[in-house]
Amino acid sequence: MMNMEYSDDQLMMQETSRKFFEREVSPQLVKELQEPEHSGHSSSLWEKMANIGWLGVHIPEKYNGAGGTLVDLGILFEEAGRVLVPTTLYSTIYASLLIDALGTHEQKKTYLSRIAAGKMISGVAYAEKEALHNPDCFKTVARKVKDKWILTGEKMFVQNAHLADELIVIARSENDDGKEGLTAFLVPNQAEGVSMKEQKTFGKDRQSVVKFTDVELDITHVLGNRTEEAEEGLAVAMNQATALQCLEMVGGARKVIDMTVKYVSERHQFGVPIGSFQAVQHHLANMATAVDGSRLLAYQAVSLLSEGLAAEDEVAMAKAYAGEAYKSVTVMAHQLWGGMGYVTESDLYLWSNRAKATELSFGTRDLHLKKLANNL
Amino acid sequence: MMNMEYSDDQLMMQETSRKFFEREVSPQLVKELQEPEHSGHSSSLWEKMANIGWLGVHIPEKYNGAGGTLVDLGILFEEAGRVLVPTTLYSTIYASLLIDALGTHEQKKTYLSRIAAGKMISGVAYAEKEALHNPDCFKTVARKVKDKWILTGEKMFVQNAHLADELIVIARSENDDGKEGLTAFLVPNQAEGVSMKEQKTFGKDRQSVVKFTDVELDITHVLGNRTEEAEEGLAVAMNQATALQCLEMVGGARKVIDMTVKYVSERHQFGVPIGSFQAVQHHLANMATAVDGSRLLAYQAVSLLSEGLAAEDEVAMAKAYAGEAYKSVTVMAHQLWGGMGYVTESDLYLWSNRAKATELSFGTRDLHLKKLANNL
Amino acid sequence: MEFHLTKEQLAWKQEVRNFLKEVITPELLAEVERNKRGKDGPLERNYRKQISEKGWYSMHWPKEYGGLEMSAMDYLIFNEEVAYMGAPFISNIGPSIVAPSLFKFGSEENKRKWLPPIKNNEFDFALGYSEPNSGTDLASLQTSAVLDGDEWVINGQKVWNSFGHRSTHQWLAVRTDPSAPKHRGISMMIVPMDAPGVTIVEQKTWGGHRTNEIFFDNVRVPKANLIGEVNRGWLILTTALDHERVVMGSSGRTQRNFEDLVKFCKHTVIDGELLINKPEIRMKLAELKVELEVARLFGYRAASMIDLGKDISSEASMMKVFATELRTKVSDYGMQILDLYGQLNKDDDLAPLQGELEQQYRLAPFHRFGGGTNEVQRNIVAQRGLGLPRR
Amino acid sequence: MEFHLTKEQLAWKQEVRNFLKEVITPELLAEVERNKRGKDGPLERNYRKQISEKGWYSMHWPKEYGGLEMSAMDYLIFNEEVAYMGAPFISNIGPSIVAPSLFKFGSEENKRKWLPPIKNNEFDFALGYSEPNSGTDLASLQTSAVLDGDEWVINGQKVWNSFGHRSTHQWLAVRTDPSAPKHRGISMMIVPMDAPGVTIVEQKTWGGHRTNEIFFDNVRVPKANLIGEVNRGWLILTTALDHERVVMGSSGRTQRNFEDLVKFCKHTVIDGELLINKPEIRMKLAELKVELEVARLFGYRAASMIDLGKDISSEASMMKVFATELRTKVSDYGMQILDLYGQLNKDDDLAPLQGELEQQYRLAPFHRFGGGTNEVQRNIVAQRGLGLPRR
Repeated sequence: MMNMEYSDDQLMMQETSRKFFEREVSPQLVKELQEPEHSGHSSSLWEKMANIGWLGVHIPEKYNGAGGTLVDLGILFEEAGRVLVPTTLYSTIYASLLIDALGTHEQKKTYLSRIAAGKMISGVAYAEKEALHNPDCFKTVARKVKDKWILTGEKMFVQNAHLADELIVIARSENDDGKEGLTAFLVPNQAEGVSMKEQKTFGKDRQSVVKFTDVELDITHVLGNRTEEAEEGLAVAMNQATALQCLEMVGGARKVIDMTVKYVSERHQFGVPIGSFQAVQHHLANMATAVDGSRLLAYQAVSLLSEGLAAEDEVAMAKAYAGEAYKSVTVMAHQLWGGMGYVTESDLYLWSNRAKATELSFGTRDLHLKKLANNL
Repeated sequence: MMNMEYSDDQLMMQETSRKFFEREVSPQLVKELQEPEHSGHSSSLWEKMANIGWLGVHIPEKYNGAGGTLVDLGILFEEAGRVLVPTTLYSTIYASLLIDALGTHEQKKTYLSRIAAGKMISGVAYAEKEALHNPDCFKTVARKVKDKWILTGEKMFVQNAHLADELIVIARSENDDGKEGLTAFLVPNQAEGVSMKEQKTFGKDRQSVVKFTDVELDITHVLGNRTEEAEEGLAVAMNQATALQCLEMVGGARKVIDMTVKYVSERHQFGVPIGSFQAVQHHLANMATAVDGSRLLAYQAVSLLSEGLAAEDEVAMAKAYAGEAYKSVTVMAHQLWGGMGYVTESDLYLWSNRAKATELSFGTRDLHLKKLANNL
Repeated sequence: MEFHLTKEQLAWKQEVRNFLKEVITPELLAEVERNKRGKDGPLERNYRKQISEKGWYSMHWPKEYGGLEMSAMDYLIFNEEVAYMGAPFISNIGPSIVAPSLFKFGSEENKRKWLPPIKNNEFDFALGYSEPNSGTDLASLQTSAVLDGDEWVINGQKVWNSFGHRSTHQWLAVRTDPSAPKHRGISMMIVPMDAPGVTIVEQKTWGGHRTNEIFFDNVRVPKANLIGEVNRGWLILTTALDHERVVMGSSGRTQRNFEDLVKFCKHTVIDGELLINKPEIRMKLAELKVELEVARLFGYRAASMIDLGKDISSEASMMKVFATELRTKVSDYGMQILDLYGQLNKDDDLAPLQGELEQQYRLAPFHRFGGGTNEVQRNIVAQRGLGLPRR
Repeated sequence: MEFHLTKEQLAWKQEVRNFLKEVITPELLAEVERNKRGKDGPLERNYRKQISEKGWYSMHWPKEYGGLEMSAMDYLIFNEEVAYMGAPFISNIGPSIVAPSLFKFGSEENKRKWLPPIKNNEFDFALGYSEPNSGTDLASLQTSAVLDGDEWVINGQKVWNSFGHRSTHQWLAVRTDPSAPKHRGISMMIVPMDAPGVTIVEQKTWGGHRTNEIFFDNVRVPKANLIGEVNRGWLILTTALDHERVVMGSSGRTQRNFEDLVKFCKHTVIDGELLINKPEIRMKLAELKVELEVARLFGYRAASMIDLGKDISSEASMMKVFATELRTKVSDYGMQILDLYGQLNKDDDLAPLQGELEQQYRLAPFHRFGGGTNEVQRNIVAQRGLGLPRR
């Protein structure tokens, strides 16, 4: 039956993960990890998440995962988003979805098991200098030379490349028959010819320009052992990762609303809590509406994908709406907190940064509106 | 010196015209004229306006006008917009601007003098069934046969065609050398081959589909005696008319704000005037800001055009902004007046209708934004 | 969580749609349009009779009162289909405002007397709430009822009585204790429209629908027409308001307008270009599509919460604000897309979408301030939903 | 009405621009960036000295106080150019908040003592207004000053003291009569930062600019440091706020961001298409262009009203709200146009517009709540501009 409330199991997932994250991930930790001298990642948190089974929530049991659904993973993302869990979680899960979509049984066994066990950090190398969303413009290519593939090119905005054990690199390739297409390569960080340079982002998440200079890869590094055929699996995994990110965003936005409600209820001016002013109440009512809408759209998308159904429009709607919602919620939160929220001491800016960063990743509002327009 | 306040003369123009219109044009009159049994026009009002010199504010003295500037005319439009003066004023002034831009001395003498004297009602026939803004798609054509022009085609949304003594019709034409272009014809309402059918609009202004079946016209009916060359003059007059309409819109919007301020100051709920609620105050502050912005943009456009300067961007900015402003002001006014403003007794809907009608005429917001985009 | 309709729900949706396709005839629609300011005609009465024969007026009632005990979700599906198909309006006042109030607050006698004729659509109700000086501040209402022997004697004036001219009864809020604090002196009663002393005066609206002022001059009704306890009417009244919000928050009609608009853009060439190919139009339509989906999900959420027995006051308010402001936006954007054609009303042969967008544009304000203004709804979301302090 | 700058104003604009082009060097900008949380360096001091030598700190002052008596319009032109050219920030606190307060409310002694060093940029001021519990409700401030013989003894704490670490003096609001109604016990005084008992603690902000908490522990200043009358400080303070709003409502920087963004879109190809050719980007840019023009006109309107001696409180508030919210919008839209590149900050070589948009995005909130939150500004527009009743 159509029902927008959690099941009992889902409710337990939510409660457990909220409790865990609130205990383990303080704003102080988030700030610290973002400092330049840190890597942006916490190994001890990572280990705990692996132990509790959360790095493999969605990974089939045969690959040492918990065999849960994408909705379960979505709940985890929502709760992770509340506390701003470091982005290695998201980039590694994205890679796992891609491995799941494209990989051979052998590859899944190797890599998904490692991810579930917390033994592999990963990320997906997609965008390029002049090609952010259109792979037709990719200049990163893999040439086949005998039974090897030679990978050359440069990727940008690669999440957590500096920590990744293996990156998944999307390249154009051409096989012996002249057939062209996209291929997903598993590229070890340590492979010869791989070099990288960190980019400086306001969100203090770690992204890099990664250069591939004649990197030699054999067939075991080709996801699914299939070349020129990654489009479909890539689309599946990207849709999943986008929908999941929407839930991360919803989690962050809900947390900002909770903090703001608390702030305006406690802060007094003119002898009354500022939360009793109608203008403040209406701002918050609008914020809550935008976030409730985002949450329903995001769970709808994740839920449909979870059942293996096509949800291209649903994902586009969720991202177009959630991007605007999370950002606007942080912009208005600053308005309501005034100076108190603007000093870094308040931590509010951590969410503001993440809101903007997530708005810009996996396609802005306009990109998704254009997708919808094309399907009208 | 840059100065956004009226000069003494302008202030007098504003005060006189406001007083006149408030005396002569009541909501009751506006409503009556809009009833199907009326023509939408008031001859007695028209005569009074002619006598006081307002139909020729901008018409040179040699053609029996007052020789004022376009800014003076703009002030008149703003005040006319406040009280919803019947649209014959606007369509006739538009025609006069076109005659002024394109006409020969003889034509100006004849037609501008008549307009200034209140002896001619007119309008411009431009849009067609499948061509609202792009004359390249016009199907109304004039063929030259010996020294006559034969006009054939159908125009739509022709303001006040049912009352017009002469209409100005924009048609595609081709001369003997095969040169193609636009020509503006002065077509007497009574000419053989002219037929029309009134359109039904929610705004209750009078617009018609006008059909031209082999209408025969001689050179005296060609504005400026020049064929295939109306583009430039048409652009000038259309820009002027658009900018002036923005001031009509500003006048209407300001009146709605004034009425709403009065209403919310008098209406009590919960023991206080509803205008003391912060939500109400902020709505009105936003409305006032939108209208002040529109007013400055509109006077800037009119003022530049008045000096004969190009102001394509300024007109586009004014119309893009004022359309949204006037409409939003009426939408929010309904919100603030509630049921009291929704019953026709309150007259508020008269402005709501006009706001939407003016938003749609002379190009919507998007059309003008596109113009701006092309000039970036 | 589950974002599909079940097979049964899909079948129900189809059943409603099939029924409506059959009963909505051009003749019926023409009659409704003709009579829109007067009494209902024979075709409309027959249309409603068919609905009542299906038991659909009471589909969501408990079985003990003769209902079909269908879920709130089924009721939502029904209402959305009715709106989507453009079926003549089916008043929800009797079955979904008066009846639930009777279930919850009515005496056994109240229930016995009023529920059967509501179920059979013999009685139609108008909401006697607003007064000239009591709109948003409804609790300040002044229409009085004084007990005189076995009868209540009613005096006063109601406004915004939208179905007054075609209802058999008023669902009337009256002041029964002028000395009590304002929320504690109000009672609810049912008043037949044909009682001596009731006068109706038409009020015309911008949206073109008729509403009324109703005057009560020493109108007498039996003591038993009081519903629930005396002076406890405020609770009955506010409980019923949540239902009204869910109905006003329906987006079925707006969804239909949007689909019709997309179709129009797909087959209309203006200025040498198919409208759907214009980038600015495509983006506007895509934006509306997203918001319509949110409105749809807000509706399903409210229904599923009702079915789970949860309090929906904040969610109903959120839904109402969102859907009603979207109604303005769809009609506003839509008219802009239609450009000059957006001006034409339904009486013009060339009006795209039969002038439906401009009609909706004019109807939208009514939805935004009716059923509690959107400002009050936002207060509710902030105070009841988020727990912010009252002034 | 006249919508052109005069020849003289155009010449003035050009003069300012030429001057700025000459004095703004990469070395100067690098030094400013390096010192942004500390004291000013020699290049910046020299830059300000050049401005003061031109008499531009006091360009808008009356001649009797050594000013150039230039118009508010000229002053606006100057400020817009400074912002547009990205020149190092020139604090307006001394010349445009303290000095006008002295003209209007100061004693002859006040004027003689403080005006010359402000004019010569020897004294720099910080605004000692906000306190931990007095932000929007400024009149509730608690920092106290008690007269002890010939000296005021000051105790308390100020926050949001944005130039505290690089100013010579505080322009301080203190409570001098704790028993009077809150608006009637406030006085304004000038306090040297090097007075014993003044402590500064840095507060970091999201926008990256430094602000400070300032603690006053039995700080003693001469009696004559009181400006105007004792307990009449509220009037001085609120008069000065209008000036602050006009400055915060400046759109020069936003205009420059927009122009740079358009340029960027004109020469950047992403996904095989020049950005400026993407319809959705073109429409966004066009929309911003319109609003920037409104902001510009609001600025000119305020200046021309000041020159005509008119009250600008409502117009200044309107201008401030509009320009500051537009600042968010331009940077927000701009970053979306830059897509993934929008994330890069100024430390990254590939950052478009040297990361200026993300910086402005982070600075925007400060402008929206600073100088009186935009909510308070809207109250002012409604109450003072439209005459709506206060609660």
